[in-house]
Amino acid sequence: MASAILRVRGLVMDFGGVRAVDNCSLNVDEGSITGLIGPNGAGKTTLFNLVAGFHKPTTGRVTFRDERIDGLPSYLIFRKGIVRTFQIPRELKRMSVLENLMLVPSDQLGESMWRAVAARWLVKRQERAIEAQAREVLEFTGLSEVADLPAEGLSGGQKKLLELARTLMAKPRMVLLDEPGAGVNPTLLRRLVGGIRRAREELGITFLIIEHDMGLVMRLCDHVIVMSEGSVLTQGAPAAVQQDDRVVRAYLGD
Amino acid sequence: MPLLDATGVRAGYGDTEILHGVDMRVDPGEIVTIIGPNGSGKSTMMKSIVGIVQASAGEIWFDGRRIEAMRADRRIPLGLCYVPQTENVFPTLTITENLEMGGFLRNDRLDGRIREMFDLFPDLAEKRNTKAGALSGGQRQMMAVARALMLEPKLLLLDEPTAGLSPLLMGTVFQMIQNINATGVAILMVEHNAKKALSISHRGYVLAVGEVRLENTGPELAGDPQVGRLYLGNE
Amino acid sequence: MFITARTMRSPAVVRASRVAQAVLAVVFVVLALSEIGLAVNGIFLGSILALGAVGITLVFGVMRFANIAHGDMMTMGAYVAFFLLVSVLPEHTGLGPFTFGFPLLIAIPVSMAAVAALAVGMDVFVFRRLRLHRANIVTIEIASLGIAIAIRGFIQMIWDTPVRYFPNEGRQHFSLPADISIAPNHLFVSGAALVLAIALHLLLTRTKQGKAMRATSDNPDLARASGINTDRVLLWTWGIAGALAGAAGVLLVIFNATSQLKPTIGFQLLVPLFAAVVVGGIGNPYGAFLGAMLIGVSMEVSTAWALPTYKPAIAFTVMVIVLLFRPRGLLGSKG
Amino acid sequence: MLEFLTAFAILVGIYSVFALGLNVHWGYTGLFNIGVAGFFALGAYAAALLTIRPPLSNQGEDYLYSGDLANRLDSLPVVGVLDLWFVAALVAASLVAAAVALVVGTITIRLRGDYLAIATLGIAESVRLVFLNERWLSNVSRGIYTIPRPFGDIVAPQDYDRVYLVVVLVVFVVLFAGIRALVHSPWGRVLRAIREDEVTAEASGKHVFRFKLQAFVLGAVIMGIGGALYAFNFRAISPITFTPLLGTFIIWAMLVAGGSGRLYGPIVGAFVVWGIWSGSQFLPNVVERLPEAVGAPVLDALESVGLPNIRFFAVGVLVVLVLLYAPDGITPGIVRLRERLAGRMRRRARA
Repeated sequence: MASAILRVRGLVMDFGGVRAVDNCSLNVDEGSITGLIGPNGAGKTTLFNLVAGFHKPTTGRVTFRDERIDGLPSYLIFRKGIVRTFQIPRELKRMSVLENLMLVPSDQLGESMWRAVAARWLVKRQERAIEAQAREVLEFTGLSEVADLPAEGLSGGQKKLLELARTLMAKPRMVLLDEPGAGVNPTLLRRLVGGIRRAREELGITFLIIEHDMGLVMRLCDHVIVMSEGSVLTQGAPAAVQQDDRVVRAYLGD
Repeated sequence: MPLLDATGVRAGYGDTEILHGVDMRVDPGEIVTIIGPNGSGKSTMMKSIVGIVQASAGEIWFDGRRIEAMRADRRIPLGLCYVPQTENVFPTLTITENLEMGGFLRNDRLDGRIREMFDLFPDLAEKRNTKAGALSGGQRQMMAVARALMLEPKLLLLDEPTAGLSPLLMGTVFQMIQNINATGVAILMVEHNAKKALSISHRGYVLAVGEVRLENTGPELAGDPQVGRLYLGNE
Repeated sequence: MFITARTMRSPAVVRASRVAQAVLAVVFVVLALSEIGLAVNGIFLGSILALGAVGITLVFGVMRFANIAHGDMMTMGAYVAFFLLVSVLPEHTGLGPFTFGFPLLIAIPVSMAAVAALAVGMDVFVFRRLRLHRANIVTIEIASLGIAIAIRGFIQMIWDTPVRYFPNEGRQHFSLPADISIAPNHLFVSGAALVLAIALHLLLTRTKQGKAMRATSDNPDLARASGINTDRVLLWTWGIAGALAGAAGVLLVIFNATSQLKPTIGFQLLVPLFAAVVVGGIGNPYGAFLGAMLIGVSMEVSTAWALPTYKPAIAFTVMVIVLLFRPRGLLGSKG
Repeated sequence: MLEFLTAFAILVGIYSVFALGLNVHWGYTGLFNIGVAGFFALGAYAAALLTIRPPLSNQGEDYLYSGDLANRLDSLPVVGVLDLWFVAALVAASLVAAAVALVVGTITIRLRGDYLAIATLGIAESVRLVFLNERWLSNVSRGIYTIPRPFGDIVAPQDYDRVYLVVVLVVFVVLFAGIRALVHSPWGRVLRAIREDEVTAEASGKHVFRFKLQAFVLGAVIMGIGGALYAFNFRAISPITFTPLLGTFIIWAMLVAGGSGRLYGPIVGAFVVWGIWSGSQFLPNVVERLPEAVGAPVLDALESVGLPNIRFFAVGVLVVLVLLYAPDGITPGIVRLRERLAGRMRRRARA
């Protein structure tokens, strides 16, 4: 059994009197594709925001590769290797698809004002390397032909692929995907599933995925965690969870 | 003749189609509940009936008039009022003022109708001069429903009226819905508490992936094991 | 929504902040009482600021942008009154204890109407079109900057740049104990501002159109879903804001000891006006009124130890201090 | 005429520098600064105070500090000959502007856009008020004059403008090349990402605040240098120059008209707006020469409006019209026009 790459312990998040996440504890195994499901308002997206550092938890701890990360600012968590996507793709509209990807790598020499002007040769060399990486990722996700288009011109499904491509650019250890399947047509969905599987197998990336399309969860995930009312209701293999009466009741609300 | 009759409705956001041809009807005096997993298009269906989302195909008839191409503010006077799931009150206006705004399109004096609302919702009558932003979750939901009732609609559309409420308050809200229905108003609602909602409904629809998958009377749907399977995708 | 998430404060910090706020409030009251004469003047200045600030905040409430042209709309009101007093209305000064004559009482409503029309025109010809293009807020804000320049240019084209004066006659002061001396004009200014403020309050709370304005400011989508014509509400809002700006412009001139006006008088007040709006909580008309009084008193009391020309900087400093402790202003609720 | 054109070109160059700085703020990063005049004034006063000779009390000059850099460094071998004290003055101007920007930015950049706008306006007004009121610092409204000019003692006064035009152009080209390199660098890419969507930039691991602050300081530095160039051009500065209208809004008009977020937008805008601005002074001459046929009432009306004042109105209307009908500024239009002309010429050549 693989060891846990992400550990959440006793996490609580209050929003002005509403407890969105309530004493939530869970593990995500390294190299797994884990599904996170549950009825609306169960606290799934809030959990993502807490892990990725967009919110600071009220109490509780989050450890990633045996290192505490709760309370760290999001850009530092990003650098530790956790990358998230958004439910509604937030592409940089007026920048090209290629630029959307080239933005992502951390610690680019040219992100320092001084070096961007004074060490242009070094920066250019690095830019070439980043562009090569970006084109490779575009190839991987099947977006090569739209590389130079502004991102706002993509279809809804292509924007989802672009989100995935952007996370891969970061060379992450773990990716948090928020509803990657929503609004994606079957052809692109197959490409998306293929992309996620290959990324796990070839790059060793761990995925934690919020998804409502249960068919997709069944096809994709090795393990499913069910959240309800802010904490973990149950977890297990997809097929087992699917048969669990408690899960059905959580969804139907009695 | 059905009060609301929708056939083959397709709708979505941008180039993403959410509803792939939905048929749905509400008869006068009915309570109808739409349930279904997240992302199945329940809210989108409500919004295309109200006109916040434009249907790209299909027909929607209301009270003998074809409405799918009308602007939202033209549909309201026909007797079609909608309570959104969140941000459904004017927080810095008092309860009375909220009700007045609900009745904005009425030309008569509103006092009578407001008094009727206070009779229907005694909790609100006590706080008539309180700002709506200061209300508790349950009261706020009642406020929102009362606001929508100001125009005496024939059909009231409720988007998740019990979202975020405690079990006790949920019961109160469902009771309120039945009371309103008893006055002759038809109700179409989207609900997550499927079992409870269906138990007070005349009929129900189960939506999955933008299509109607099951349609039956409320009690029968509530007992149907297939519903749970639809939620978890193991048909 | 994500960016502001890291603002949670520990109880100790909250307590320290409360203590600091209390200390600041006490310091403010003590300073104001120790210079009670200046503080009273500050209330007079505050009433003019209030008329302007309430207009800015009303427009912000429904359009979500800070109108930079507001100062110049005030100037416009002053010049319309100037035109009426000098060229149209009979010459008359020294009405009762005041420096001005009865024609001013006619000029004020006409100026209000004129600036209201200007404001409505701005919405119809510029802002509505920008909304249709779905221009972002800052683009709309820059357009208001362009309008500000254009209004000033128009005024300078017609009346040129030198200082002008309303017809006026020497003035006396009412002297009160504790070194308080009050100019009759100031009483008139405050009285007029109070009347307008009460009228606005009644409009917002007693009339259907006023309630629709507040509803639209609260939740524009729900307002539309209730059948409120929000475009018409915007016109009403601009009209009211314009009328108040017109009145404020005229009052600003007679507030001045020599009744002088120049093309910059309104614009020079923009920093104190914005400060009043922000201090009170952007979008809240009652907050704007309170903020205007606070800023007005601070500006006048500061002249006890700082040069009077620094008054705008004082207004700005007070705003920064308030923002440090209450990022949403004193009565603000919107983020 | 040549003299007029040279003076015109110098000011277009200087205003292009300001618009370049504002483009870094608004065009590339989305920072809404309506206090350009503040950084402009700081740069101008810093450069002036550092280089003027000591005050003469018998002439009513009451400021206490003067760097007298031009004279002190005159005797140094290379520096003296090349008038490099001028470079030191530009550096000082940029440092002062940078320091103030750092403080203002640290406090306000985290807040909503409107607050940054109000804060920058407030700072600009406060800076102006200090220079207007503090006799020991700035000689109040009389201002500071007899500011030395680079190469001022080796070039004849009647030729000086042409030399200074070269100085301005060199400074502008250096700044422009620097901005161009930055905009096309990964740093510029992060800024554009922030302008598009801050949350996405943050989710891509970028420290948004730091980049915004850097851009704010960089823009302020450029404005400070512009202020120094302005001071050396007129040899005299006073607080009247730094009113919001002359110090801020005209620069906004230039950027909006030229096209914000575009490399050549500032230059095009500075040229057009300054053209309208300084061209309007010829209007009275034009009106005088209008034929009688226009009609006496029209001529009288034209005489009676303050003709030079038309420019305020014209610039304001220009800004509004550009926003309404060409939101990207006129530069893209010029580019399209050029392409169309080139296409037509090619077709003609083929025919």
